[in-house]
Amino acid sequence: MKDFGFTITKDRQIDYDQHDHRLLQFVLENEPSFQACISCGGCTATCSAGNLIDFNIRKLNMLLRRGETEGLEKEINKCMLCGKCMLVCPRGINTRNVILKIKEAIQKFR
Amino acid sequence: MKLEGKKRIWDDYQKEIADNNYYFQRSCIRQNFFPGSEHAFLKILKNELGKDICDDEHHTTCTGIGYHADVVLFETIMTVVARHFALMTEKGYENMIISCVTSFGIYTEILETWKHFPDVLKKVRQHLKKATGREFEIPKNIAHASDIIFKFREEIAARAKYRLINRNTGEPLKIVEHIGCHYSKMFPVHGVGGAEFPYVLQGMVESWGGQIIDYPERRHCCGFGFRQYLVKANRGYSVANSKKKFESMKPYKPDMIVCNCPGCTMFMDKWQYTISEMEGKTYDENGFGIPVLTYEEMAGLVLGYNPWELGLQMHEVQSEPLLDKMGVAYHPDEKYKDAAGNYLGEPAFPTNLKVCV
Amino acid sequence: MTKKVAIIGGGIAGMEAASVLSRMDIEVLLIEKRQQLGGHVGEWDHLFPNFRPASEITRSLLNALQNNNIKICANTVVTGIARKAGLFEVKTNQNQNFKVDGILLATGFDLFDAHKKEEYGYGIYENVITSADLEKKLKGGNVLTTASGCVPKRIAMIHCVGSRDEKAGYFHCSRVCCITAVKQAIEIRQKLPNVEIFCFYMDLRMYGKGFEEIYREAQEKWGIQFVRGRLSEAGENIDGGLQIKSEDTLSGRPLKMIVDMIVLMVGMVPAESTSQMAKMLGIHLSGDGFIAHDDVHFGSNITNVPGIFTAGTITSPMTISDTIADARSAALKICEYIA
Amino acid sequence: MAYHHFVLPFSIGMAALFAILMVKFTIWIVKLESVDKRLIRKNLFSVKTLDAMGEVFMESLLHRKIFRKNPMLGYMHMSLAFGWFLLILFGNFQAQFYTRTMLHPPYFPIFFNFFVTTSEEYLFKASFEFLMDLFLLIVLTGLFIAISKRFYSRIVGLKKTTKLKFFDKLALTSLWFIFPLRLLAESFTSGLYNNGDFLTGSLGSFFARHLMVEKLALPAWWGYSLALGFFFVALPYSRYMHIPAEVLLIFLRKYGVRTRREFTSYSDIEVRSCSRCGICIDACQINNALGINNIQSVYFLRSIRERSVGDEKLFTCMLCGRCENICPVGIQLSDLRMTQRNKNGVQNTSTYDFLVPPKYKVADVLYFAGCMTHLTPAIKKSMLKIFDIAGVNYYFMDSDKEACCGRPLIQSGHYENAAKLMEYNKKLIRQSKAKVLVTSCPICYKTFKEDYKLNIHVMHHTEYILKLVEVGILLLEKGDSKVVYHDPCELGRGLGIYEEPRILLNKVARLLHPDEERENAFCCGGSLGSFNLSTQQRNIIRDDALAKLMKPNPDKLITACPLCKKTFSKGTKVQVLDIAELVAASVIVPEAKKALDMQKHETVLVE
Repeated sequence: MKDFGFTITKDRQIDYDQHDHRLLQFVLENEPSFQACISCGGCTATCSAGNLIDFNIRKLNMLLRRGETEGLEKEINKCMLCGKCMLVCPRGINTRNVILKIKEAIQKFR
Repeated sequence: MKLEGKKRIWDDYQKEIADNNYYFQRSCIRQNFFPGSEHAFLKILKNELGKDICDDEHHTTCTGIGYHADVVLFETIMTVVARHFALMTEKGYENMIISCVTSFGIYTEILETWKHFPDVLKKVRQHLKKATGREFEIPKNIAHASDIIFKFREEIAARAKYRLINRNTGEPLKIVEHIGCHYSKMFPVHGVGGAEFPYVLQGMVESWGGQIIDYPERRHCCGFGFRQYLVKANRGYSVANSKKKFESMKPYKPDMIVCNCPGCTMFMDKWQYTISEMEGKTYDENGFGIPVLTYEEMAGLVLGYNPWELGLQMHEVQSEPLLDKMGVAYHPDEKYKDAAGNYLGEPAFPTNLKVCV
Repeated sequence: MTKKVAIIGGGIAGMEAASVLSRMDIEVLLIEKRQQLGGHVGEWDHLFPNFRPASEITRSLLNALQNNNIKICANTVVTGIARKAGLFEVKTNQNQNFKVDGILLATGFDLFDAHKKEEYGYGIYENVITSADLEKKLKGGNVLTTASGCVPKRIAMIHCVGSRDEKAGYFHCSRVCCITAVKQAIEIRQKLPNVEIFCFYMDLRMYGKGFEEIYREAQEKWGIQFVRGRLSEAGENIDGGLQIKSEDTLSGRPLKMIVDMIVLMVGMVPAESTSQMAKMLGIHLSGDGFIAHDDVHFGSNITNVPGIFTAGTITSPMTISDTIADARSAALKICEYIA
Repeated sequence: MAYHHFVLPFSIGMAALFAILMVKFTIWIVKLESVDKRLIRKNLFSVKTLDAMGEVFMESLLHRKIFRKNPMLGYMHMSLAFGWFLLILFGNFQAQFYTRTMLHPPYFPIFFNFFVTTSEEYLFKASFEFLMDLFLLIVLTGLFIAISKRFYSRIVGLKKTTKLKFFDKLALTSLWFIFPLRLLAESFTSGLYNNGDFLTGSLGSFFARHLMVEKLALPAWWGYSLALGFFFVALPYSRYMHIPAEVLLIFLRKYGVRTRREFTSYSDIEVRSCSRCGICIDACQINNALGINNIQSVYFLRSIRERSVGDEKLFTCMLCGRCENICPVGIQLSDLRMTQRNKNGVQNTSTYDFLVPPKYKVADVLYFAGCMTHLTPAIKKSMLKIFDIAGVNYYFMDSDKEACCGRPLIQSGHYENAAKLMEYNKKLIRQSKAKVLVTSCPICYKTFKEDYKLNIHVMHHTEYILKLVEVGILLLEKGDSKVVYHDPCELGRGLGIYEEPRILLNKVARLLHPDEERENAFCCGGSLGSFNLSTQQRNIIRDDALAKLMKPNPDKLITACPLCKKTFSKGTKVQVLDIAELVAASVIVPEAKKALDMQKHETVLVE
């Protein structure tokens, strides 16, 4: 293939129809409270890991909802499971179980 | 898709287009990359329609590329445009035809600015006077060259030698139209049919027997974007936009793409080559790519002009499959000859995109 | 002598005000341009937040109008109002001429014309409908299908169509569309349990009693997904599906998806008649095109012209509960005036 | 020699039982971890064996623990176990006295009354006859309660009884028949030969008057033998296997064997030792407050046996330890649950590279607030105030860069991931050269104490503050507010810290006592141990616990855990404070404090 000195830029667009939604289905089935997320970001704000690095649990959950699971594993592994997010969630989402289920789903659908 | 719905919108976006006596403003990209196009346009207006049109050798670029690449100031470009108005005024014309969509966008933007800020207009008059000693009148009517072809589409249809119909099947050719962002996205009222469902190219295609394809990414930019193309590091972004369009139109199996804007024609055409070289991908069934024509070239084909005189061999995607579908007569051995019949030699051929030799 | 009031507009505001005034022994002329009373509510199927049939509202309002003090003039349009000797003379297209002590304007709102958002393709793409169209379909009781007769698998509900949109010419929030979207989404899910529903919103304004609760129910029980982002454009696919684009602002990424149907949540805009009426009577309009009140806190129901009052959505978008309350307070104000 | 064909079912059953038990015990012991085997070898010939025998007697026969919890239930178990034991023991004595030899077939004492029908005298004949009837009566009363419990469990004060499987049903039915059939068989025979004591004798003469006892006696003996035979064969495959398993468990426990992180042979013995008494169900707040009654330890252990442990049983549990505290068999229920949560090797994928230790910092005392304490800043502030007043040279190790202690990960089964966090914290602790680590969070406290293997003194702030008060560094003023103290699970049942907070509270307030405290304290419902409970469910548990805690009508509710504080404060209008807050508000700052010598500090540091 010819080298033009540039490559075709990868789309930043979330192409909802091209994604694998099995992970999301698995998490929702096993922790239905995740449905109620309103993306307020309280979890991220209190997150022990998030205060040290660019670890955004709200955004990760959001991307999971959109089927954007690439890179999810690397990110979710930064969670220390301390549970602060669960204590601040205004919608009473069982955030720790959401994370455990994401981890489980990653193993399952690898 | 409901046609009545579109008609309703087209009714809302009727545009006044002058009948005759035009001052012609050429396009940098069009005359350089598709030189047969403007030639054909003048020929159609003068010979077929008998119009008075002034092709003035004194006008320059509008500097739109520089302007959109942030190297030419708005004040500068306004003065350059003012000079063109002055040339038109001096030649005694009041109706301007602009060949380039970028220029068209700039002209409309400038005229709109002057309407809202008369002080700016005053200043521009001073600048022009100071710089060149010229004075100008604001044109009575401004049209894009495609608006003129659109206006006289039925006259052209009456003189047509070929129609946009597949000779083998009798079906209308499936045509993708692309009007170019600056034609009407900034000022929908200045475009025939507005910005969302523009009618300018669709009207021509319908009158000449073809069928327009409305695909999901129709409104998407071709990817030129000035800065995006001009800076090499950004070209990947430019090509990605064209690719998005090709992917979206592919399922419709279009026979050709017709473009309004010279920049779009160039990129829709040349990026097909680039993508084929980079990824081995082509967007038609047989590996030739989808021919990309300017509306003048399309009109020229319909009127039976020699495809090589129209400059179709200058395109990256070769048009023989399209010519065959339309039944256009052409001489393959004249493809690489100049007007005097001298053989110019073959260009280098692409690796993946098929070419009729 | 019995006092007389003309109520222009026979929607729920006019009806409620009429029944309240009639019970206070005031003669009421209820003028409605259409054959039927009930206005927009009469065309609605079920209501938020409790999914009550809309017909219950109109029926109970109609029952309250069975009263000797009320005269209903259907198919009647007011053509002129003049002030004569402390009274108003109301002329209609039926060549009637009424003398009344006070006038209550209750001509309501118009639904935003979704054609104006050209990029959404309403009237062009087969499967783009408005919330009002959906309500008609629901009212008809038929199974919701796409134009080609298939059961939709994915539906997008687009909030704020014609509201909070400078490009559409309206800055105001229509207040009821968010909750209507939630209500309609739940109704669709109840009828089509396998359909996926995405609500594209700019802000969710669940301000009323019970609104937040059904929003939550929509998420938890019905699995309706909410995407914060405004639809930029829709395009039709080769198979009649609709490709929609928006930004998923909470992921900070553009989003594209194919849906089978789009429901545009059209907002409430000032009725065409409002500006004509205002001009005829010299009543002030506020910047949003609705009728203005001089005092934002104490001025409800009162216009700058003594004797002319307002009720309901002629002054701003309102829910049914707010409209009923507004109509009752209008009746009180008008009573004070003519007493 | 006395023999009749009807003894066959009993004899075969008994032989089968012994054979199966031998095999099972051998497998268990062979499969034990080598460390555990070493413990057995070390302690086998020590006083621990005698100790174990004593416990077997107290627990397996007398059921002391059940007695304590519920006398009715205790009597039921004791009458069946100990009554039967006495029947066997005295039956053998009787046989020996009769035959005057140690050698008689094993069935002979069991069916003594069938074989010995003559009025032939032997030593203590009358006493034996009386005792045997008495023991039978005792057993029968126990059996009566057991049968009633099966049909109406509230008789013994249990809200819920356990559900049964096939072999359980077989064994249970056989068991129910054994003693009534024995009673019938002996009574018929007595009626026939006109002997027997107060029970069998009088019943026998009654039967003889009304029934054809000569035709009924033999079938009854057959029935008795069959019931025994069935019971013995079914036993190893039924819940009654817990009887022999518990005996083994008691010995192993006395030798020092414990549940480990992985499921070992010892865990299997524990699982089999469960008597399905169901006491754990009654202790469980998830049952009492939420009415969820399929996840409690008894069912959880069953799911292990049946290899059907699901997420619900595994992760709903709050690990509060109430069931473990009350389990009559003494099974390490929380640790057993953890063996099943263990995800090591599967999801050992976390990376905490982003944790970079801050600059080298030396101090005498390390303060680790813990993640939850950061959500209850008043506790933090109070602790810092106490440190300052006490003039302690401390380093607040998680003041801005909070690394979790790792316990939540451990509780989720990710021990290897937790170890990564522990490594980071250990590094901080080591480099500080501190002698004491004080933490405000009992969750952290437990893991620092048990999992970190630190060579410095780890204290919960309750203990530390008390120490400061005892050596006179902190002077407290007694207030007149009435307070109730809530024992956090991890601090109380977890680590046995019951006295320190109470001593402290008595110094600053009037301590009132709720009905359930110390070992019996409730969980607040906020537990990190549960992963499945919804907020609503947690709120119900909280409100239930609060209602009981608030009975003495206190002005303040005091606890010693940030999570308990946060959970409770959302459920009551009464002020909820951490003990540190109350102490910090009651500290007197006398001029004399400055004169205190460093020696006092040293005392604290060294201890």
